[in-house]
Amino acid sequence: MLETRYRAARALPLGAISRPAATGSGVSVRPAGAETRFSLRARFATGTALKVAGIALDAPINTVGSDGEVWIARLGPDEWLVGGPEADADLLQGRIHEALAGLPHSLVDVSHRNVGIDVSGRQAAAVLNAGCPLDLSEAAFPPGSATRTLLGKAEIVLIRATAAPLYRVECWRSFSTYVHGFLNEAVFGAEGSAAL
Amino acid sequence: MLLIACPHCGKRPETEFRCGGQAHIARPTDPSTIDDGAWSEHLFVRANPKGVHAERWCHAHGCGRWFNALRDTISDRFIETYPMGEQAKSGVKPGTVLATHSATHAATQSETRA
Amino acid sequence: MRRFSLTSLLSESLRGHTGWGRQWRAPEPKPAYDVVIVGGGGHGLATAYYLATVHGITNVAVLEKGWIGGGNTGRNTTIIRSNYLYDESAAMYEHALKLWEGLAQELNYNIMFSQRGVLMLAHNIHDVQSFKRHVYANRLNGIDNEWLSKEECKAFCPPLDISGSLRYPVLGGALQRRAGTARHDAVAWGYARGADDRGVDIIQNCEVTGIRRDASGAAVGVETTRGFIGAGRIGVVAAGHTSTLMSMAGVSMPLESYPLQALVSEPVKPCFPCVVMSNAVHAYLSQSDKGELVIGAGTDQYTSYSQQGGLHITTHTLDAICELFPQFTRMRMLRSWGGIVDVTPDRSPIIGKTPVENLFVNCGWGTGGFKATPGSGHVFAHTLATGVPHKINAPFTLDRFRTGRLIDEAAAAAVAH
Amino acid sequence: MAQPFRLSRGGRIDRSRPIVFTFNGKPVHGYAGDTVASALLANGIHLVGRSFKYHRPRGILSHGPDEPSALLSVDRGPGRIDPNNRASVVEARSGLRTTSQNHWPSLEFDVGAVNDLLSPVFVAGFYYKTFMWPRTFWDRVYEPFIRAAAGLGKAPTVADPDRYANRHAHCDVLIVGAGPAGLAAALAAARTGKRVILADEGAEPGGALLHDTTSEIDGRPAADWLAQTLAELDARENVILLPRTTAFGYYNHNHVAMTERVTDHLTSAAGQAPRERLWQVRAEQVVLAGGAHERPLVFADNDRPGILLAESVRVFLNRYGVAPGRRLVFATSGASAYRAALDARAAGLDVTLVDLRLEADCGPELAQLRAAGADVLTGHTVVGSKGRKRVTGLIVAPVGSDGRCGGRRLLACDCVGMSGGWTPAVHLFSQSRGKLAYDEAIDAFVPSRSAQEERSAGAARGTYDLAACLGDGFAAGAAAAGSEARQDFKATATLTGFQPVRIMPTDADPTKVRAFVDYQNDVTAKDIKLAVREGFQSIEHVKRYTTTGMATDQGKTSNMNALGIVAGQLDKALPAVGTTTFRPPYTPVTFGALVGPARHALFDPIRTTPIHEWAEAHGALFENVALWRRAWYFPKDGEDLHAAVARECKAVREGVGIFDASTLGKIEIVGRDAAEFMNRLYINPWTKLAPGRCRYGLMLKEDGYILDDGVVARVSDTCFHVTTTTGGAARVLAHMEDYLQTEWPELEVFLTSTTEQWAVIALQGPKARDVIAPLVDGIDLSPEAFPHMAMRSGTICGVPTRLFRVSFTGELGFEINVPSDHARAVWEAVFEAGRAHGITPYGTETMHVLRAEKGYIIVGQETDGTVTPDDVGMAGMIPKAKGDFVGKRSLARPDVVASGRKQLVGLVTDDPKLVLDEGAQIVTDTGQPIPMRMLGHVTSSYWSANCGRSIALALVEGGRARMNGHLHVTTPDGFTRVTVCEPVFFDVKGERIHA
Repeated sequence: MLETRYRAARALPLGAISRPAATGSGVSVRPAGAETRFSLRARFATGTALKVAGIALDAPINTVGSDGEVWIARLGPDEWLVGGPEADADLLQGRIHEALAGLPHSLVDVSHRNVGIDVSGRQAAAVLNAGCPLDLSEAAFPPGSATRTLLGKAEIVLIRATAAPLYRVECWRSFSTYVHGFLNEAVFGAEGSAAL
Repeated sequence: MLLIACPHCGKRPETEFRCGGQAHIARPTDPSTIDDGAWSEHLFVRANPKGVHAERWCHAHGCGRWFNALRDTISDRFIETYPMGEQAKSGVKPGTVLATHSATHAATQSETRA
Repeated sequence: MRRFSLTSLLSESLRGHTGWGRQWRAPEPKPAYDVVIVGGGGHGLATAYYLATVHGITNVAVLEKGWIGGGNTGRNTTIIRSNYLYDESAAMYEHALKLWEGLAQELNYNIMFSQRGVLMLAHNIHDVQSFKRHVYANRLNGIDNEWLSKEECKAFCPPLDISGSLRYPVLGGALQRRAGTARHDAVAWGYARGADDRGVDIIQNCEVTGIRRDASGAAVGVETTRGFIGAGRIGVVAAGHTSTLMSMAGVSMPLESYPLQALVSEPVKPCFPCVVMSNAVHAYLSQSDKGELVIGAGTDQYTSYSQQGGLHITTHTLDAICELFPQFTRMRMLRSWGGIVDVTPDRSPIIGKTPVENLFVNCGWGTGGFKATPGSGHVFAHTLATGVPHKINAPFTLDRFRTGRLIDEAAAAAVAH
Repeated sequence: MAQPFRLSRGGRIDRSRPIVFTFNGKPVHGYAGDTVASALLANGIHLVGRSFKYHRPRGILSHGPDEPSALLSVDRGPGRIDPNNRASVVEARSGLRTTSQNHWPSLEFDVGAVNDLLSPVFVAGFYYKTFMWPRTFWDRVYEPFIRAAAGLGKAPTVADPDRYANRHAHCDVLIVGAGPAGLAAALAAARTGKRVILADEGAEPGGALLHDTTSEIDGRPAADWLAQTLAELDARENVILLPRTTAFGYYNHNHVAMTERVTDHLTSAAGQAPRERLWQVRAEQVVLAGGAHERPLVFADNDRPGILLAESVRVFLNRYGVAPGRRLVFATSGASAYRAALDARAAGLDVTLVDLRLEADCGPELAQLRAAGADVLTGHTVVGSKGRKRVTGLIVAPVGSDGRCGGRRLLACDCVGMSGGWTPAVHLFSQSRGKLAYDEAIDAFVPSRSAQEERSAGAARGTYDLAACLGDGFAAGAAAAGSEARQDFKATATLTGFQPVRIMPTDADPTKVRAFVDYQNDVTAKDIKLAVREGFQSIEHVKRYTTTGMATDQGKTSNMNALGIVAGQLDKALPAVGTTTFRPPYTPVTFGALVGPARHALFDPIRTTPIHEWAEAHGALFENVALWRRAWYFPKDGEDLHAAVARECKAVREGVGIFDASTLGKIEIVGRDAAEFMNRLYINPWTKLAPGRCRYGLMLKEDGYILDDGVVARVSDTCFHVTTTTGGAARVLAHMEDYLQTEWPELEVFLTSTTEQWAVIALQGPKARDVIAPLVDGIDLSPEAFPHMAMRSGTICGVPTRLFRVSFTGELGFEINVPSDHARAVWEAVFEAGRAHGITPYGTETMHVLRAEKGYIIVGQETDGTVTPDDVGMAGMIPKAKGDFVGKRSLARPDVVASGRKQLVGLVTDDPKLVLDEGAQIVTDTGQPIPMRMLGHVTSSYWSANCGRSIALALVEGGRARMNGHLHVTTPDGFTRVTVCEPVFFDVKGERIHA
């Protein structure tokens, strides 16, 4: 019998990939560490003041709320992506079920389905726009925005929690090599532009 | 690439969407009671109008929701989009041929030439 | 009709080519015709030609709302092949291919049918299974189609990369050597000239605005922008506009009309010897006699009559072309354009009777109708002349969607498992 | 360095930065800021190419993107060679190697020029009339000959080392063209604070202002106004100014595509920057200010090197400080060429101007030019030119208002500047599907009704006067930004006004004259007339028949002249002939820019499982399945596919094998109505399936044909763990969501993809239980407690698992679902534990063989989108009492219930060693004539090491009634006889699975 503690260490798909050399656009692309994530689906009447970790569930679609550790992105009318520290998985699950007790909902652990990549730097939006067709300007995608969208030929969830030029790209595990490679290529592709 | 107003997410590029063809084709509640001709109509016959078309779209790489739209198949302009299960508000009937499909600043360009 | 030949060309060259007359007349419509063909594309013109030449029916009008050959005939990538899987399709396309082989001589018009071979690349095991299924079925149907190893593919098409470094390496291919390309415009013009010579009226700038039916419900003629034209029989051959026309007679069709795009590169010296198709990566490529790389893209996902699609469809296709042939990234797109293709639920055409007496339809060729032009015209002429389908188009009924006897080539190609 | 035609001063070139490149191997000196064309002209080089059909010597016609003739192959280093570059837009820099095209053996002496002598034969469409006999000669003789003659430059032959980038961008106002109108529009829009993108195809923004050395704007020289305007725009955060950026495509909903040329002009290695970038701009409003193109005059031999457009002469003089000649003749039918002539005079050149207009029809420009010391011949036509590789003279003649020519006169010259008026660049407007209208006053099509949120400004809509352009641009920019601001500009009056002319009047026999309309495709006025005579009367027909306007310049210089000639020939008004529809791109765009980063590893995502690296390290070969790369087989030293698969197959049935099934699609279906939802989607019943039990499910499309299959476990009353095929995962989830949202919104069900949450380790074989027993906690693995088709939750190696007891091999088997990030560790632990039992990793090929031995179908292999449950012998899974489900009604259609459908059977060959080809066709009688009647095809066929013989599955017409009968199957060289059998070849009683 193997030790649970040893075996519980997660092997992240981008774990071994190093960061790209600094380039003219100064954007950093960094795989995120292990996190816990849930896909929450629920139906409830609007105006219900449902909260998890102090974050309102009926926030507008395509926004993200965070208490600093837990973040909840509302991706659609009945869909949320919830993230948090890996150690808090059970706690978080319990709190969500508690908050939604009696309401139709589904809470599915997708911690291992999703991979996070952080893209940061002054030109981060330009780098993302190599493959993401959305308007990422301050007005159109302000701090607190989150949405499912595309990056090149992969589906991603794009989250901008704060005012910093820091974006979280979440993709499915098997697409992470592509998404990571795409972002690294985009860092180079943003070079040399008259528009920078 | 079209720009499509998802009722939940606002205007988004077409690549995030999947088109589901003609809208408002209700699946018969009990298909076993209808004859082969009616069933084949349900499955295969489509309006395909040259003009306003009511069609279904799914914001597949966005909120994941299906919704309906009225679009002019001559100009590809959308008249409106509306949630699944609802009827169009604009009152424009599918099949209508719109008189013009000019932009909202309808002034013709030569009128204002110096 | 003034015969075309090297002799006539040389003699005209001595007098500044002043002796060439119109290749077809521009007649005023007569009040009525035995047969009215709605649609002056390749299929419609071929229908008229064979009505006149095979069935002796020359009191025929072809009505074209714009200019002949200006629709999908002049907008496709001109691929001609007959290596279809199902007996019904194989018979149809092989019938056409045999006619293609003698068409320039028959029409006395060089339609430049070039049997350079169409090579369909297999990129995964499923492709291999599917292509071999085609090869064997074709063999038993008397249609040439052979399986090539990847080395044989490379020998046949030297620009091909078979190193295995591609995202989807080439595992082999199916080659139809008799397949190839033709000059699309010349097909329309050649049929028009031939039909006109036998008395068919080709009436351009004449849009059909209605189909008149008598008390019994039978079609008796068409309303047009140039007045009513009576017709003993009406054949609608209008590709993407079929639904609109048929609705004028109250007939709903299992059709949807989609934009289909294609593009060409700038012309270059010969660098690509054949036609290559790759279903797995969605690309097909050939080089025209003018030197342009001719590239077919896919359909947009929505129905439209705008003859314009999205840029992402084009870029997606070029992704695939440049993956297969990375030496072409520095080539430049010269022109891109769109057509309107009418697609049936099983992607096979509908050729034959309709619920309306005297009204016949030939439609639903989807993205691949050009290759069928002579065969389609030939069997449709038979149907219009005799009132019953030719045995080759008999399976392609409208009724098959009710009975379930679909001819689904696309489904037969199936999907990756 | 000697640049004999470089003016001693002037121009925007940087004389402190000399450059050198080569043309046909010889060095050409120039300065930074030159184009290849201006540098060639500075060195007196006019002959730069041979024409397409007649191989006529050709020079530089224009200074911009409309250049039809001066096409060069440009070599920028290894792998960076490409053909058909317009010398007028390639920025000259040191290190370029340029070569002319379409000649043999050399540019100066070209054997192909013999075609010019045959030109009486090679008229428009001649090839449609000949080359038909003998029939076989087309493919073998004529076509290869035509092909070799066609094409211009040579295609690249090696992979391109350059990088290409993509950029999606959004703005409130996109302005195309940074000439006076575009700049004024940008000023107006920028001042509102809206987001503005201003793109210009030139190396420097400014458009016509870059070569306007005489005009003043608001009291300052135009160049100063330009500099100040650019400074203002540059200082604004809300403006993106993109030089070297060509807007080439105007697509739906204000989606405008542009290419930015990023590094081609740079001499030093450009680091990692891309060569080009595709900008995909979504603009709220667009202002089109792309200017206008000058028309050549159509006269005999108007194509000699040294004959340029008049405005281009001016550009070379003023912007590049280059005199295209020393004795210049301008030929014109309008005023604008006088400006060029005046500037040439100012540069000290000898100038004569020939104006078709009568003296009385000319404006003040006439006196101005005469005052500058130039000869002006009004009321004169051009009837020809002299010179072979360079123009040496222009033949002119007086022409009366009746069109009759007087005595000819030769004007000796070394350069001609011609102008037949201007054509607004309405390409993008037309692409946007706006409606054009013919404006008789300027003899041009101009934008009329917009179809999108767009407006044109300046010369792009026929406003040619500088002050008017500025005011028009400003108003357009303001309006696009939602402002009503207007600004009046004061500027030097522009010389405008002209007399439209189709073909210059001539006294020559029109059938002998070759007056070129489309320079690149060698289309002459008489070709167009011939086409019209032959009945090609729409401009689209004329284009296609003569190829006019179809060359790489896409008719920018030729379309209006061609249209005019057709109209004249038909005696119709020009608009009655119609205008050609412009399609993208405005100028040719590299495939690379369109592809962008989607090359190599980024062409298509390569999906891999958590076990992928382990498989790689253990020697697996891989196959592509949809986007996935799956381990195909694990060869040991020297093994080929067949040896490895035979070994793997035996190992599974005799011991235990381990297989990575992670790619299987997984969907978590949760909710009160989950079972009802399942009932409606699958042919099977689900209500009574107990939690902890599994069932094989089959799903149809509404047309009754099989869509997908997979094992489904009921996790709880309200939760199902559904599996799908690898390729079907996304399709099935979309199919489910569609029905759930649009047909049955009342059902309380939620769907979540867990394909990638759970990795799946399949452990198959009689020893499977023994291997995992020590690793599993919390699950009783005994056959009684954990039977076949059951699912339990517990832990394995301390990792939570959903453990399925299922089998796709017919053996005792488990599918261990574990969270993906733990899968590699669990896999390795299982593999370690299995060593004692001879555990063998196997790939998809062995999986296929093992399931075929049991007759289990693979959707997409046994089925192909035309196969019903009954066809594959699964109709029995539909309970008699089951209500409606998706696809059920279609199963009752006449041709679906008819006899004679193809049914799944097994086939065994007479020769047990012969493995049939998958896809092979089946007949009853090999002696029948072709076309033969085919009964079906082989869907799966393998060597079965476990059966010691080949096995096959097939779909055969009426197959189940043919048991034990003989049929014949195609082989590569004939047929072979087979016997029909049940589609089960191993453990027919199915006992092993319950071990």
